[in-house]
Amino acid sequence: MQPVATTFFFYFLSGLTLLSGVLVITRKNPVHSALALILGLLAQAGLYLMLYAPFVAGVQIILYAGGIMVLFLFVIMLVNIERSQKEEQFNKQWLIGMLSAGALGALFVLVYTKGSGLFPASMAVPVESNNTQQVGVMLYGQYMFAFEIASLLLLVAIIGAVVMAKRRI
Amino acid sequence: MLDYITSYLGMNTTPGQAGNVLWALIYILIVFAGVSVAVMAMNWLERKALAHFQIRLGPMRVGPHGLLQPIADAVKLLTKEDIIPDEADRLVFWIAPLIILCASFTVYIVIPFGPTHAVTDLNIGILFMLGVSSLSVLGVVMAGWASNSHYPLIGSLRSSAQMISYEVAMGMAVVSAILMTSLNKSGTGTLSMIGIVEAQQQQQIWFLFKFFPLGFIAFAVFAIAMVAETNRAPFDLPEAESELTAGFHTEYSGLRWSLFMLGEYAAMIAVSSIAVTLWLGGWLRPFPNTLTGPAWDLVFSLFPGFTFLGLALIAFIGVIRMPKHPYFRIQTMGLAGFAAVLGLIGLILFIPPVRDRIQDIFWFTAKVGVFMYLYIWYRATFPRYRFDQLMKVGWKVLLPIAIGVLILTAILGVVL
Amino acid sequence: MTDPTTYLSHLELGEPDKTFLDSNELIINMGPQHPATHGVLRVILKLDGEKVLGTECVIGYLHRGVEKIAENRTYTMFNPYVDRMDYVAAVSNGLGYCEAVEKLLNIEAPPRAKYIRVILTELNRVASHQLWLGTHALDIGAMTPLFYTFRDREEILKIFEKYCGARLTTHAFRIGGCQYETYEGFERDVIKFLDFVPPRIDEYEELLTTNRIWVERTRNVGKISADDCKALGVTGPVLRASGVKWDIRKALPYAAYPEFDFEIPIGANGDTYDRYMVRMQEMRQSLRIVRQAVERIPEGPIMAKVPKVMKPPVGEIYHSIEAPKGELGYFIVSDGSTQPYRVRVRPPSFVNLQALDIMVRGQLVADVIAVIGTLDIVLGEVDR
Amino acid sequence: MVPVTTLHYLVTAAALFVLGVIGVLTRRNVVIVLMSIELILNAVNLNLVAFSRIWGLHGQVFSIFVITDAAAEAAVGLGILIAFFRNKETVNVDEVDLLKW
Repeated sequence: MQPVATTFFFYFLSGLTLLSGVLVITRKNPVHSALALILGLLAQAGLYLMLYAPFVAGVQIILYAGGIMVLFLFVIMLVNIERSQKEEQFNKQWLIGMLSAGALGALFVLVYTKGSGLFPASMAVPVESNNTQQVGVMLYGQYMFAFEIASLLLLVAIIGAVVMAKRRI
Repeated sequence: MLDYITSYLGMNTTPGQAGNVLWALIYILIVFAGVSVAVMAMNWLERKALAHFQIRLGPMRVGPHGLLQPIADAVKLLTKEDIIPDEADRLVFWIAPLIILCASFTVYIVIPFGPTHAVTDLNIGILFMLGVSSLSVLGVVMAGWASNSHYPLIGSLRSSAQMISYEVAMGMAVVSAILMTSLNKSGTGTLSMIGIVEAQQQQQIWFLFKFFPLGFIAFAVFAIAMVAETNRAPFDLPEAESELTAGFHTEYSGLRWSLFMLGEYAAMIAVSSIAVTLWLGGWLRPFPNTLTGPAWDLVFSLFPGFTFLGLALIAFIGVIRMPKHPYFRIQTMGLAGFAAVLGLIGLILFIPPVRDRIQDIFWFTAKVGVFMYLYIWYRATFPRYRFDQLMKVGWKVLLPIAIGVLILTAILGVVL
Repeated sequence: MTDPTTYLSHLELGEPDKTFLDSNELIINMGPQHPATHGVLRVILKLDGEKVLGTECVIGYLHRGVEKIAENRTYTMFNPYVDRMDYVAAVSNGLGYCEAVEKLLNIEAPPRAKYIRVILTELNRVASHQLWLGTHALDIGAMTPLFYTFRDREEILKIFEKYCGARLTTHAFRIGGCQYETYEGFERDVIKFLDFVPPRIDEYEELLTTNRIWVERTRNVGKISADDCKALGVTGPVLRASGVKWDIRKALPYAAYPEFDFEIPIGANGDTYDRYMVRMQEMRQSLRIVRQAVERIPEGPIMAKVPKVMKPPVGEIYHSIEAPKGELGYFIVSDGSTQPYRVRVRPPSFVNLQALDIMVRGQLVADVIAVIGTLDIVLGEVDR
Repeated sequence: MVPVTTLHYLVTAAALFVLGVIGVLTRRNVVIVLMSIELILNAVNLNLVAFSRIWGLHGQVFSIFVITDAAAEAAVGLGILIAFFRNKETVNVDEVDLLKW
């Protein structure tokens, strides 16, 4: 499969990602934030596809957009949002927060401008597009232990969430 | 230009793989139009078949035997007033049906109607399909929440819980079919939709019959879960008419409501396509390996033409049986015209080049059609599950069965 | 819309919810425009998620003042009005009223009239149960039985139409007997129907009785004990499904019922499935009664000697019959004039509806629908 | 136009990361704070996948673990949120000022 109009799609998708990121942190209504986040996640899945990571893109859609975000929407519907919308949206330390985030951003800019030699100028190594299988082999081979730990983590998270959210067990 | 087209027709990859944007666009348009027409036809067929299950006639007035009823419905829905409740969240209310529609139509990108008849062949095809079709939950949740009303909210909560629960069992059943694709010499499986069908061709068996009854059980789990996934009877709780009036789309009307319906039917066809691709050999004709040879190839390639001729014959019998009253003259002529069109299509399908290209699509469509009929049949037969029973079936029955089948398939795959 | 909480006198609502999550309580207004409340019943539900914490029925949307109208009509003129209460079982209503007035006037209908009354009433019972089955199944989600039952109910309505010219609100009986002699071929039609319908009842049962989903939806749903039934005055199939063998046709026989041989089907658990089975059995028993009646119908007059102007003696009378839905009673007070001083109807639907709250507490929303269906209420009768 | 390089992806990811940090540090609504954390995790994922183009598939495998982690985090975080909301009837993060109530 030959990629078509790579540059255009990159700018389009990353622009969408960043726009949705801005919307997430500025919207008053959490439902709108969540919708923006979903849009961003889907755009990011597109970026993954452009990076020849189709499996990650699929997992991103099925797990993030289809699973985690539905959970978010559920919870937003359960908690009373009407009151929180009328309140002050930003906390008292917002100025300090912005400053430190700006400092972090400046750090990034510094790293990427000064240290651009660290990164290859182009996508030097053309990875073959069909790498889903290799990812699977690595998951169940080299990273077997981590995989099992991840499953344990999910189990703990399930039990923890149930214990937290249920009133009477 | 003509050369360009004919040269394409000789190709044996999908337009997406060939990187041919023009052809991909044309395919997308064809698929989109085809699915929309199929939805309209399905609408008519459902009303007719359901009516005959229930000793009624169904639509009879608009066109001969109500053939034009879907068009009349579409016009009615398009011209209806579009009501948005005052208290609704307008933006979300507006987007929700679009999300459902997009989710169910995007899936068609990877559905292989034939070895080359797909928009593209992603190598994560089946994962993509499950992922994108799971996005329609979002639309349901948003529709219920944005309506700002009790019944839609309960309906959407029910619906999303149901869809998420059944996705798990569905995914497990799908995985056991994908495992079967790796049972070849190289030992590598595939997630690509075309690859899955080709694996069935190589192994000379539909996965439905592979490791009998394991493949069949996985298929059955999928077939039940997909009915729940598309919110159809007997799992149509979210739109349980008698309980929640119309579930999550109670507050919708006119065009927006029709988008929900379009999405629902498109999703039905899409999940049926997954089932056909995974277990019923996709576009493969029956007995591709036992009844081989040019003679059998010819016999099977004549099926599409004869099917259409048969339909034309049925329509023609309808023409003869029309009452001989001047009042029915236009209807009779319309039905005769319809019969003629069907017959003409049938004749076109006998032309050798067309015959060869169209065969795959025909078998695929025929298999999907069986599922569509099953949907109608379920709806006419079963009462509706209660919510807790539905959850019980999903988590306590289907999921353990699916996981058991998955484990057994894996063991058998290693042993054999 | 008025605030639904104002109605919730006995739901122990306490102070209103501060948050959605904390209490999880949700007040939902089901009806009066709701596809499954069988007309214009309004049920206010207090829910915890999908669990029902309590219900309150708001009735009266179909109130037409039938009892008050009676006070301004002569005894004869009032007769057609009773058909409009339980319009699904109009014949039974008429029978109850005619017999009550006959008792007041101290006259008795001739035997042939009694037999005709039994035939039509029992046919009407079958029709009423068929309609109940269709709508009940539709509520639970099975669409098809509705059309099957309506197809077969049509045959009964045809017999009614041929007999008295009306299909639904028949006004078939008159005080003192029947107005019309049976038409030519009445017996033949009825026998034909009796042969035709048992296989059809088997067909309904085939669709539902052993259907897994149907059994799961109805078994252990809307349970009510015999004691509760008695305390609430619930009668009819609902009472019998709880295991009480109480049928007015046997207990306080009227019309020609003592002369027939039939059984009273009873249930054991008092759940929705038992009520379904009891009604299915009752249809078969009704057919049995009709067959006996048609075979043994005597010749003779169909009208007793009734005065032209009815002036019953001063007094009061209570007469009840077994309508398809339960005990249908008429309490009539006469002041010696041509018009009743007071008519009070004891409608079975109205009394049975009381049991709704007991039946659905602690169950799910979907069960409310099933229970409303299984109570077999007709709002015309509840509101009168 | 300049051909798209790894650096482009890294810059996008960095911007997304900063946005997420801003969200976490300045918003009061816990739900939005949790969503900002998702933004941060996504930025990390984008980095990992971009690097996996150069240095092999380990990045992709790792990003899958990150997604798993995000799922677990969202489940527990939202569970805590519900418990918190039930007791304090607020979703504002700066009102969480007691260790025990």
